[in-house]
Amino acid sequence: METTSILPLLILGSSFIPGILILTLREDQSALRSFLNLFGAVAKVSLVAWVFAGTMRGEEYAFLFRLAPELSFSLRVDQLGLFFASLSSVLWLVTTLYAIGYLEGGKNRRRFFAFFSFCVTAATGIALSGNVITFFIFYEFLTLSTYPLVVHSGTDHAVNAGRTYLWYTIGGGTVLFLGVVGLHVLAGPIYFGQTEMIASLVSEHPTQLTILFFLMLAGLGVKAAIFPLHGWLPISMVAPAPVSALLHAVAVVKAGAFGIIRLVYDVYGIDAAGQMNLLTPLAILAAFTILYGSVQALFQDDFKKRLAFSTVSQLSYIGLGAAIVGVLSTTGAIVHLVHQGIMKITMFFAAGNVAETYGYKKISELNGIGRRMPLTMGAFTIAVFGMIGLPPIAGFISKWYLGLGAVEAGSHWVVLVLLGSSALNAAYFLPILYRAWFCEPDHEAVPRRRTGRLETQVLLLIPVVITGLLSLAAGVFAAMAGSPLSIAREIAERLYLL
Amino acid sequence: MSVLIDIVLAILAVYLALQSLMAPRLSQSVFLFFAFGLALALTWIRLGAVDVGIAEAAIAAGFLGVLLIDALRDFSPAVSEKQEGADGTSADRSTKDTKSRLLPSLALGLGLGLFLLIAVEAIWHTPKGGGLTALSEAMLAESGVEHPVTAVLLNYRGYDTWLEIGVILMGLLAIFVAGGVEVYRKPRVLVRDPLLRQVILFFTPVLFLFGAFLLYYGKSGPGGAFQAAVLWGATGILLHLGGWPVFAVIPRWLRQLLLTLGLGFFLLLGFAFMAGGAALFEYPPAQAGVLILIVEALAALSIATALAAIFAYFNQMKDEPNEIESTT
Amino acid sequence: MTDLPTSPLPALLVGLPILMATLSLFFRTRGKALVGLVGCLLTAGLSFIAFAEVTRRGTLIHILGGWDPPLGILLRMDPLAAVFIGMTAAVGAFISLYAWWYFRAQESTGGAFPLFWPLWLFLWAGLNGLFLSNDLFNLFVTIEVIGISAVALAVLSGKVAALFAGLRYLLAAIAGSMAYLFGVALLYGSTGTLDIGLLGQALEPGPATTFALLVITLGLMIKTASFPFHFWLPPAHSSALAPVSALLSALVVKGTFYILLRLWTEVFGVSLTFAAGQLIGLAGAAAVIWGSWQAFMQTNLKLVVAHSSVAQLGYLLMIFPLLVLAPGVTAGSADWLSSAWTAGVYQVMAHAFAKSSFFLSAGIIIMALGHDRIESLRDLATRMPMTVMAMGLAGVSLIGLPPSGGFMAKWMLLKGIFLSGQWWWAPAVLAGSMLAAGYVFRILRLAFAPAAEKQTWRPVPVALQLVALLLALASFLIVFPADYLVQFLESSKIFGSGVETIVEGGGDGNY
Amino acid sequence: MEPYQIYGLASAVLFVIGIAGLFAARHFLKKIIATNIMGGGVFLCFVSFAQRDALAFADPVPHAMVITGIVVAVSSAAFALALTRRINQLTGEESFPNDK
Repeated sequence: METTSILPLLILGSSFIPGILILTLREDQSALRSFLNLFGAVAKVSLVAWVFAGTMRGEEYAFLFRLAPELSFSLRVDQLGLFFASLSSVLWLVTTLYAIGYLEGGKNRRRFFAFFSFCVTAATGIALSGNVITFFIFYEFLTLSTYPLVVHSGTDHAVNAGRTYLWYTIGGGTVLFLGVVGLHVLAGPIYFGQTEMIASLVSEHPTQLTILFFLMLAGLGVKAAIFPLHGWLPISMVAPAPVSALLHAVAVVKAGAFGIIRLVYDVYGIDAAGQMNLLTPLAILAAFTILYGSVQALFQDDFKKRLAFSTVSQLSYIGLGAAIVGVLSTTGAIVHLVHQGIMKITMFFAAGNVAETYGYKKISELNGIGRRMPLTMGAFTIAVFGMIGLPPIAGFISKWYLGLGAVEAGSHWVVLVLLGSSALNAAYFLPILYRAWFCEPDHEAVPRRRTGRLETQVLLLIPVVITGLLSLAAGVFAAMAGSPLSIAREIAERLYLL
Repeated sequence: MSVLIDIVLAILAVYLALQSLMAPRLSQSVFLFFAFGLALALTWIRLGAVDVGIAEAAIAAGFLGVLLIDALRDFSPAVSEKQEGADGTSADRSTKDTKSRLLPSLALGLGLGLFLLIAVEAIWHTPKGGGLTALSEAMLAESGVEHPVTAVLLNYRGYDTWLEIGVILMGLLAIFVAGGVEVYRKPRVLVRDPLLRQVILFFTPVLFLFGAFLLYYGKSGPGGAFQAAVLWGATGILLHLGGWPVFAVIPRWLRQLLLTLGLGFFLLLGFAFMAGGAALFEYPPAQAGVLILIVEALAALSIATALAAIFAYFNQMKDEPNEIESTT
Repeated sequence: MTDLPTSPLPALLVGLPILMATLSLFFRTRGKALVGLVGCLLTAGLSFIAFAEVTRRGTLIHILGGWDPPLGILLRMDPLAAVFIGMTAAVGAFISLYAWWYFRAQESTGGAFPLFWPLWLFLWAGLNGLFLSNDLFNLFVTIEVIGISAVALAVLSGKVAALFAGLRYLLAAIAGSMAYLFGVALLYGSTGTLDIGLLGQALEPGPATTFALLVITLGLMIKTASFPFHFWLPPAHSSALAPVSALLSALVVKGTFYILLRLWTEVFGVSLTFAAGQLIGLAGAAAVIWGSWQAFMQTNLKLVVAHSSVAQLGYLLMIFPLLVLAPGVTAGSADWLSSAWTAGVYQVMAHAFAKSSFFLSAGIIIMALGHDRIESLRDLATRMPMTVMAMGLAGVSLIGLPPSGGFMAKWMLLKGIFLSGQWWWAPAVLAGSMLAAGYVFRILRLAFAPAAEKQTWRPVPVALQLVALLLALASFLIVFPADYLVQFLESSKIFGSGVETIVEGGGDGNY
Repeated sequence: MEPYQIYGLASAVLFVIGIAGLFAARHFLKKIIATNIMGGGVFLCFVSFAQRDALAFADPVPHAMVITGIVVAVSSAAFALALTRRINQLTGEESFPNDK
């Protein structure tokens, strides 16, 4: 069908091979290690851009390897996948910079950066998977490659968090596995986008298909942190800030959310899913998670924990959008993949900067921090406004489209959920801004790191500024061609045309 | 009448087996097991399996019996099954034991009873497959020997026999491993009576010659490598007990050669004919008789060496592990 | 039978290792090891040549002594045997290299154990003989060769725990082979042949056949350490020396499984019943759950790994119910049998590579620390990243995560389970995966923790770590030729024509 | 009653006695004896079938197999005996310590 190309493989290799090479280096070869890492990251961004351009021209890239009868390893570039791949590769580049600065002088950096690379390999693999089985392979690979990162510090706290993380994700993976095998047996090998197969089975096996849908949804829901499967996310906060960024913005939760979009639109197809009434439960669950996460966030004093519950809440916008039938809401869901990513990564970078520079980990300690770290907190403020949904920042766009889509589909209650969530967002984020900008500092504080003339180390500062500006730009320039919104819109339209 | 003999023999074997497991004293157990072996040997002969009978009496009852009797030296003689429970504390444990063991033994008994019923039902209703009697007789002329059992052992199924010689050698190695070191020492149970030693010296060649006869006779009648090997092995054991510790005296290479000759020659001969395009262990019918006799002789030599070595090794096991008189 | 190509290779595969074992007896410590290692490498090379020959020419036979069955014995190297022999060669060669460095490193402290080499070569010959044999009684002799050499290897260290475990192992093994032989006696009595092919044609259902099926299955289950006969395995495998543990778990228990598989499909085809399949499957499911749970509860590394073997062998038993469909049930798709078969073969290979890697890694840790208590594994990831990587990869394969060989096995197993309509086995498979994740990460999580107390880490040759890592990698690499391998296996008689008889047997359902 | 039926019955009984002994007996030596009784039962089954299927002489194949079997069984038993003696030498135990 498509021309075989090794470009998708190269995109994976651009992070996988540096990861392997880093493992063979010595711990003290930090310059070479950083070079390999950055080289890989830049190469990945360039390759994705190249493929992006090619796809725009209408070219198709695919790679197929037959493992066993009816079991193929398939990479295929489509717009949705490329959208996610672009997000991961750009944010990986930024996060790599940040991580190099953050971990300077730390222990076991060889291991860290190797698995960091594997993690992104898994995320791009998920993005470029052409069929369910390949998706599953990378989905599990992601679990394994993040585990060493979560337990990186090696403290009892981290090790226990790692255990919780594993129980949730391996459990989810197992359930997903069951669903995938079941689907495979029922419908044969499923390639993304070929929804005719399922559609033809709906009348014959509605019960089995419904069971399998919810099995797979449960498996994906763990990583997407849908209530009640979200428990691992706040606990994994013990990981270093770049890892949190990776978990919350780039790879893990996104893999889950992306998987749900794939499941609904590219495996079952919106018609079949609607026919079997699969989407209403998903919508209700997602709406509940949005409110639940926000309420939980209200009560957290730990900075990163509040951000984590905020992630739980924000992420379910994607599930919600996917569950409402209509181009507009789907556009909102897809664009939120990117928007939530850049906003949330900004927040985690900011939280990391504060913690690394002054050692503040609690919100109650943040009085006056805005004056000491104006750039960091400035970026953070942009992200907060975006999360609340103020125009013209990225988050507004997502919510606007979700709301429009809901009204279009006649689900007016969703608008109420969105409004309630925005109010709650404001309720738990604005106090942080108030403390940061308007409260007097409690006491004198000296930066723990050598910062030079800047407010913090330069490698920590650049990423947060970039992602903050990106959050702004994604909203401001949303109407332009090539913006995330326009691409998301195009993808959504194609999904509905099929 | 003849059925009566069969019934009596069968009951005897079952009774001896049961008794050897239930006997209160360990030595009784061992001797009853020895008797059980002899009863089985009688059964084999009654069933027309003279070769099996000789093998059973010589190896299963004779050789294993000797090893068991030798092992008796290690264990406390007066221990009865009831008090056996590991150590001295068994007395107060026994009452508790009987209760806790009642249910499992009941289940075991029921299960085994059921198993026995199925087994008997199955054996009695086994269809008559006819066996391979006719076929092995028809091919006897090509096999190079006149005795069908020898033909099966060394020609039709020579591969099994070759592997089995390997098993014996491996058993010896395994015993070395179990015992800790591969060392031979002077025998512990020396025959001190000079007259007896002369008798042993006299009997050694007799046994050896009788073994050689059995070996040769195996070509046409009951006998053969294994039976000969036991006799030759017995000469080694007697010499050992008589104060001529063969294994402590002969050089190591010779010992290893004796041990591996049977297995090695058997295989190399096979390989040689394979090089000529034949299958492994395939002999040209014209020379088969002679070749089989040579293979048998060497195999018997190796097995005899292994048996004697096993006995010699067992005989010294109770000794101090450090006292080394002839290392490998 | 005789129209198949004849080749000397099958005979050489048994003869060569025994010749080298015999030769090695003439040498002392160093020489024994050298001759042994050369023998191992030669045998491995010969195995690969034979494997290639089978892929080229199809099933090879060798008629021993020139006597056709039923009077003589036939060696038959079909694709299934070729795969097992190839796997034995690959795992065996790696373990031999490991053993060479392992014993060299401990030579000065009296840990050379030169008898390892002849015994291992005998074991190898026994395994090859088993995979090749087409004769029921000859199979008995080969399992005895394997049994005695395996126990001797298990007690090689001479430690009291190993001796106790070895004696238990030996008694279980003798009982198992006697039960097997009882079945052989009945089969011979009712058909007058011992040849697997001829038996399959001649055997008719009846009490004798049913009883033979019962005792042969039970006997082989004892030797395969199947639940509830697994009691001997954990102590024996955990108390042996590292290379021996690897051999025992990777290869030895697979031998009897292989016979079971062959006999169920090629001999007992017509007399199998749905209930018999379900019973053996139940034992497998119980083994998976119980073994994994036990592994999870252990505090010593080698005991974890040994109990995990019980669980992993359980998966092998779970393919037997899939060979017999319930009365009146038609499979969802024609390839359910091929799925079940592939699951079995992949589980065997993945477990062989992963488990041997795990045991060899445990040996490395013991060499470095002097013991294998799990709570002492703190900081391991910094000290021995290669070994942690090996254990991690092997663990992933044991859990069955993609893209490992274990994943392929579980995928095929689940597929077979669904296609045959026996969905009730699925929870056991998944629970086993979860528990496996539990015990694997119980080991690995501490590896990342910083050292709590001062521990002395003795140096370990890098070669040992490399071998363990390569074996772990191999448990992933076996996935790539899967497509080819399935086609290769399907060309085997056992894979194709066995199907119909089994369907008939299941369809009758006269239990 | 045919002889093979009598001996067939005896062979099954011996086999069962052997299994029972293996479970019930505690002393190492008795366990070893029990395995050999099991073996005796199996061999008896073989030979009684050989006698049943006799023509001019009894079927030689089972006879040969039994001879092989006896030798193999004795090798295993001797090995087991060596293990028990070594265990006894090192620990003084005469049975498995965790046997109830």
